[in-house]
Amino acid sequence: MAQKSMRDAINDALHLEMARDPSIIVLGEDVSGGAGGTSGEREASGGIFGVTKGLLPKFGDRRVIDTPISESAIMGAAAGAALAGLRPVAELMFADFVGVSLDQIFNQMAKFRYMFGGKARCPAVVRLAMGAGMNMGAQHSQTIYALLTAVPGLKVVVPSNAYDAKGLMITALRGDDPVMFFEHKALYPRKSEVPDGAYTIPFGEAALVREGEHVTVVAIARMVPFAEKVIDALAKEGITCDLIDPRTTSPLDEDTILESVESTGRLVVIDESNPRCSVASDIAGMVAAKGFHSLKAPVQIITAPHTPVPFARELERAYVPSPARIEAAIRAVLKD
Amino acid sequence: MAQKSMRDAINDALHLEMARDPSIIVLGEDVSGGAGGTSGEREASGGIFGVTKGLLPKFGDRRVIDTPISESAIMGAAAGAALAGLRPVAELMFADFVGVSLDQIFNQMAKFRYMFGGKARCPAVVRLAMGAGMNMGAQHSQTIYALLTAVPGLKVVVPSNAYDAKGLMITALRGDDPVMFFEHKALYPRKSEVPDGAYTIPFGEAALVREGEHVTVVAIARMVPFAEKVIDALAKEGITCDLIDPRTTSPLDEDTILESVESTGRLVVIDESNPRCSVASDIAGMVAAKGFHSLKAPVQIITAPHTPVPFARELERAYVPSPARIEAAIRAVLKD
Amino acid sequence: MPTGPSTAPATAPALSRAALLRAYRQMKTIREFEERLHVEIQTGEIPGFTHLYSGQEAVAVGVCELLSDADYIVSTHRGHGHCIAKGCDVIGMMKEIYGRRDGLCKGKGGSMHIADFDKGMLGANAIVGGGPPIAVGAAIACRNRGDGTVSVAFGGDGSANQGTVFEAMNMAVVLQVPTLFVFENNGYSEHTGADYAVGSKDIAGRARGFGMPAETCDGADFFDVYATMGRLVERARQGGGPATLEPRITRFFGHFEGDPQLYRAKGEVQQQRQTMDCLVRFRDRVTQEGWLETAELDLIDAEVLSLIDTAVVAAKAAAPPPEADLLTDVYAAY
Amino acid sequence: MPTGPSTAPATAPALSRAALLRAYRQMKTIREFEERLHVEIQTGEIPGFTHLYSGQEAVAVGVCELLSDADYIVSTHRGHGHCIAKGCDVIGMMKEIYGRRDGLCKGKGGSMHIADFDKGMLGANAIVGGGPPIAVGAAIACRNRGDGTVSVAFGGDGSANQGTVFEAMNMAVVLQVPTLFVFENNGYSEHTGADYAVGSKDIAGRARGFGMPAETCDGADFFDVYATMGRLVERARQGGGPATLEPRITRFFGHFEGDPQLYRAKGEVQQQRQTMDCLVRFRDRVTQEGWLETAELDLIDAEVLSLIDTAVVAAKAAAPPPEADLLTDVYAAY
Ligand SMILES: Cc1ncc(C[n+]2csc(CCOP(=O)(O)OP(=O)(O)O)c2C)c(N)n1
Ligand SMILES: Cc1ncc(C[n+]2csc(CCOP(=O)(O)OP(=O)(O)O)c2C)c(N)n1
Ligand SMILES: [Mg+2]
Ligand SMILES: [Mg+2]
Repeated sequence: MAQKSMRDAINDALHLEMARDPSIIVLGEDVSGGAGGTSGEREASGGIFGVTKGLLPKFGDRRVIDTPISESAIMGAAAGAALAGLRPVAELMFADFVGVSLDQIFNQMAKFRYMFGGKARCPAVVRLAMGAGMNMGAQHSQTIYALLTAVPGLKVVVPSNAYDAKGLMITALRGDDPVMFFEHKALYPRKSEVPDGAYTIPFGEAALVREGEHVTVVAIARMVPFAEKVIDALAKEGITCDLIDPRTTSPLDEDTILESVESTGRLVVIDESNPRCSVASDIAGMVAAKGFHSLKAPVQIITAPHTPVPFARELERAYVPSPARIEAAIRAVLKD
Repeated sequence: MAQKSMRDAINDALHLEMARDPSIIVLGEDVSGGAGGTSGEREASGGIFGVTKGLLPKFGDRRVIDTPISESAIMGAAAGAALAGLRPVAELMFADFVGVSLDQIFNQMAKFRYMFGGKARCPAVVRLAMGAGMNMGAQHSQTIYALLTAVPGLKVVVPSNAYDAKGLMITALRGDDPVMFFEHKALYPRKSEVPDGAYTIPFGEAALVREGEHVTVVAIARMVPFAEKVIDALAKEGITCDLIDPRTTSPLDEDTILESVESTGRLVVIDESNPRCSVASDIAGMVAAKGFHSLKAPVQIITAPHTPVPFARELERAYVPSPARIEAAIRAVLKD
Repeated sequence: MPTGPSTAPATAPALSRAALLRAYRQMKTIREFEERLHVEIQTGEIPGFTHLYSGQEAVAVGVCELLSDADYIVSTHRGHGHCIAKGCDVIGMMKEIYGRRDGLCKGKGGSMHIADFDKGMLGANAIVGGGPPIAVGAAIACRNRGDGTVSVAFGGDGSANQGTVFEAMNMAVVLQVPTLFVFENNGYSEHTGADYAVGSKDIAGRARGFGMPAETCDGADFFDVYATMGRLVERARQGGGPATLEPRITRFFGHFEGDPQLYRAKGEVQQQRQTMDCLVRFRDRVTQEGWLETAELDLIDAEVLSLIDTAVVAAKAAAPPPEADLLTDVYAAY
Repeated sequence: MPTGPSTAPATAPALSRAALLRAYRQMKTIREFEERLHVEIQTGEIPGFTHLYSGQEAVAVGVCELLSDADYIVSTHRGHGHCIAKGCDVIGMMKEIYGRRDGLCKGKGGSMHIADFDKGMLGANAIVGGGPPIAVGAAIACRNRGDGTVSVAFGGDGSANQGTVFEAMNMAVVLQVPTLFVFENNGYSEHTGADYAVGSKDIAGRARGFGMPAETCDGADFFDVYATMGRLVERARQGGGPATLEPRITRFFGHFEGDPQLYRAKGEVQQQRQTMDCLVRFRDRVTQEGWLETAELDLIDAEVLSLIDTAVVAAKAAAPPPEADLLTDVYAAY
């Protein structure tokens, strides 16, 4: 077992599964890169974030397909290839580009199985890089898994670490439903222990990252390491928390959340998204409906504000939920 | 004052405001219709739902613009025309077509003002027909205002009756922010008293449709008449409810909801959307955070199931929240 | 035994007597399916809204007779003709359109969402321009299998203005995958004329601008469609890459059932029913050439009418889906 | 006093001495702005990621010198050149790129989101293909005002494959509005060659397929850009409708700062810096023709260098936005 970054862990999953299953193809802009270039270099890119590195040399250009800048056609080609028996992994690059490709995701892939009376299988995996933290501005920094969590027929994965990312990707590649695989850009370099071989992590099973007595903290993606830090510090004061990482927002492991709230009575939800109709408010609403009698205090919902992502370092830092805000929320939920 | 359908009330608003403000233009597929046809009829359509009828003869084809089937270009043209000083009303026809045009809505219109440091004004109004009830199938029946309510920078309007629709449309046409104006297809023929002249209804002010003591019911668009029916029937048993119609989901009138819950202690939210990350769960979550101490019972959230909209009459009927389900929820929230 | 029209170019498969009979039966089946729906819709028993394909039969059949079950098609909101031509079960289709449990898609899809994966029919599509990107994906599968199969994207003149379609065309050229784009130019998208909405007034020319061969043909002439498309399909099967066909055609009904068609000149349809009826033209041709007898065509007519009748009777009698079906065929219900 | 290059066709406005001096100053300003950013970015002080325009200056300036503040442009992720050419304040831009409070967009936009509505600069755009539909909308406003103004959509070769762009092109033709599409073909979209990603290998030809005139030009030659675009702009001002220009050009840096450019042949850029430098070519031309003196160009060089220096110093010294700005310029904060 070795320390691997989340970037390398996902790359690992793709290598292992592509070797195992010849029906897997990878497509997107610059997933290999260099096509039509003057250097003749066969792999000039390996993905803008380096996640698809090494795939082209190993699996060739029939399975690792560079495309024009045509996200609707990329998503649509993934949908169609999946219907025709392949298992495409389509890279959307930035999650923000869902704007130019949503139809093929939400009206097509998501609905085929139901709309066609259960006869269609559409095992497409869409990879989307999300999140603020790199000052990429309003159109390259969004956290919009809520938008796709809302869509019946899609499974939505939001890994917070390398180990989970690899196992969840392998699960995605072996399933029969379309999967939206969100990768937080700021987590790409984050390392954890990752086994060399293949393993799967089931969808809809949250990870209990910390166990505690006083508060249930639910955090997603980059908010998990933020919450870990805060919770570990608070533990020294004797304040202990359950930290739940849902890992998939659809299906959502409601049971783990409800059980924890039953024992703590207090809930803090942390989500980098904008507040309205977010997964954070979704979880808060779910607990208000299904776990109300366990609750002893108002739910604390910590999200970004209802604004686009600003560019300047100082503003973006204020935009992303900070460990300080998380700490304040945990303390507040204990006061009530 | 006359009885008018919601369709005619919106048409009324467009007629009045276009006469008042020469910068208003209307564009979309078949908003007039007949261009390039063999009959020479100048207005062969007036909008697929008849909402833009009579505008072309009155205001001419520079202001009432038929377009090709190019929703991204329609939304983008609205965005650009708005930046350049016009006030476009762009018809998307079915809300489901947000899939082929989302970028111009959520990355462009919505973000201009903030992203450009407050210098941009983008007063575009987008009209979207939504909702199930006509057996139009999975791609023509969705209720997806949550998707746009989630987006900072957009205002989202969800009228439940003709009177509100007219006043809210006039407000939209006089504002400076982009507005997503959702029109429920099943409400188009629904009539109410509508004054002849222009009037405005402010955004972010809910309507208290019924006043009562025992339960707060929040319902949206077509769910409002459903809830009215149930509530009026329950009143005969002595069960009385506040019925709140938010009218705009963004901005949302949180105060009216919180005040009502403060007095009733019980909340039922009714929303035709799919459940996850819906406006229903958003409101439930908001109350769990800001009105927790008022709540005496678990929030009841009534939505469509987490499935695409099915075609067959029997299935679609089971899909849409019914008066029977609403009644059961009100009774249930009183039991706890 | 005649081997079919001698004008068919060498690259298009020659038509046997059996093939001619089948082509006629398919076109007739579509026509009667649609004409009957036109009548049945008035009863209010059929849910939703329906776009009829009457008038365009020679396109669907001329194209699909060149395909096998291993080839793919994607279709549109006006998809009944494509479904029948690709071999979908007519009774299953009728039941689907009536929203019945044993319809082709369990009554969950309806008129605009009929699919049959066993027949390579990847689905009708209610999103204009939704199909072509999907067809490119299916063509990637064809190319990777290397078995000479192809994928066909049907679309209308209106769909030819949708960005997704342009992207699909360019991508098919870039990847050199066997996608055939068929733009059935019936002159209208909803209530708007094609010459208005297609800026260049020339869909095939625009397709050529994307770097692929493109041809127009007479969409009311089965033989023209079959021969022209035959060349393009053959080329694609042999690795020649994508191509476009623009059949010029008309629709005999409104955009959807209930459309008052104010945009069409008075008498336009009646006139076109006389001059552009693919069934009449097919009959005239095959009998004049002596390939088929009137009597055998009449027999097909009778059989088709009876099949459609059976389908309607079966659909009316069929059970609706049980409420429990609402929550099946999707991975999770909250 | 020379009146400018005699080769300029009658339809392109003739260039006065002052105009030539201004054009040179604009190109030089862009060049030095970008070359300096290339250096400053290494310090890590500039947030985000930045796409430099060096090498393409003659396009932005050749186009924008034909426009007034009442004309509109929309730009791209590689927008600094377009902004400067359209008259945006250089110091305000630099501050924006540094994320400062008194940057052109209060530090909220950054390199990819610079706009200046007083100058008709409707915004850079980080969505490839985001701009052209917006330019069509602005052109509707131009048409409706009837004042002969136009709107220009800048884009790259890569953007020419985006569906939104095709839709915009068709719609501009249908509505006959004065939108000019400028596809700066610098040979690459990120790490992919234009000849691979543009299936037809011919952007102008594809634009013609949409039913509008389209021309290519030498993007390193200010005079070619100016004259060719001049004809198209004039035509649009007179109600002739949309048109496309495809300048062939190169970029002197990587796709974004930090790009190792493995896709480019060794020495490609050095070679192009020698043969395709629009500043060198402009200088050579105007001095050989005797329109301008070397000394006056040298003076401009010095002034520009000092301006850029001032801009960088000012940007470094400027205050960041206060945290309170996070919640302004949006209608509601929950
Ligand atoms: C994305 C999208 N936009 C608009 C519509 C509404 N609509 C349905 S069919 C149609 C016209 C299609 O015209 P064409 O492609 O020529 O096909 P035809 O109806 O003539 O067969 C329109 C605009 C839609 N279903 N999807
Ligand atoms: C919709 C969208 N897809 C992909 C990207 C990522 N991206 C940014 S620039 C770029 C290449 C653009 O190439 P081109 O249009 O030729 O412009 P150039 O960079 O050469 O100026 C890509 C793919 C994006 N920003 N937006
Ligand atoms: Mg048509
Ligand atoms: Mg380029």
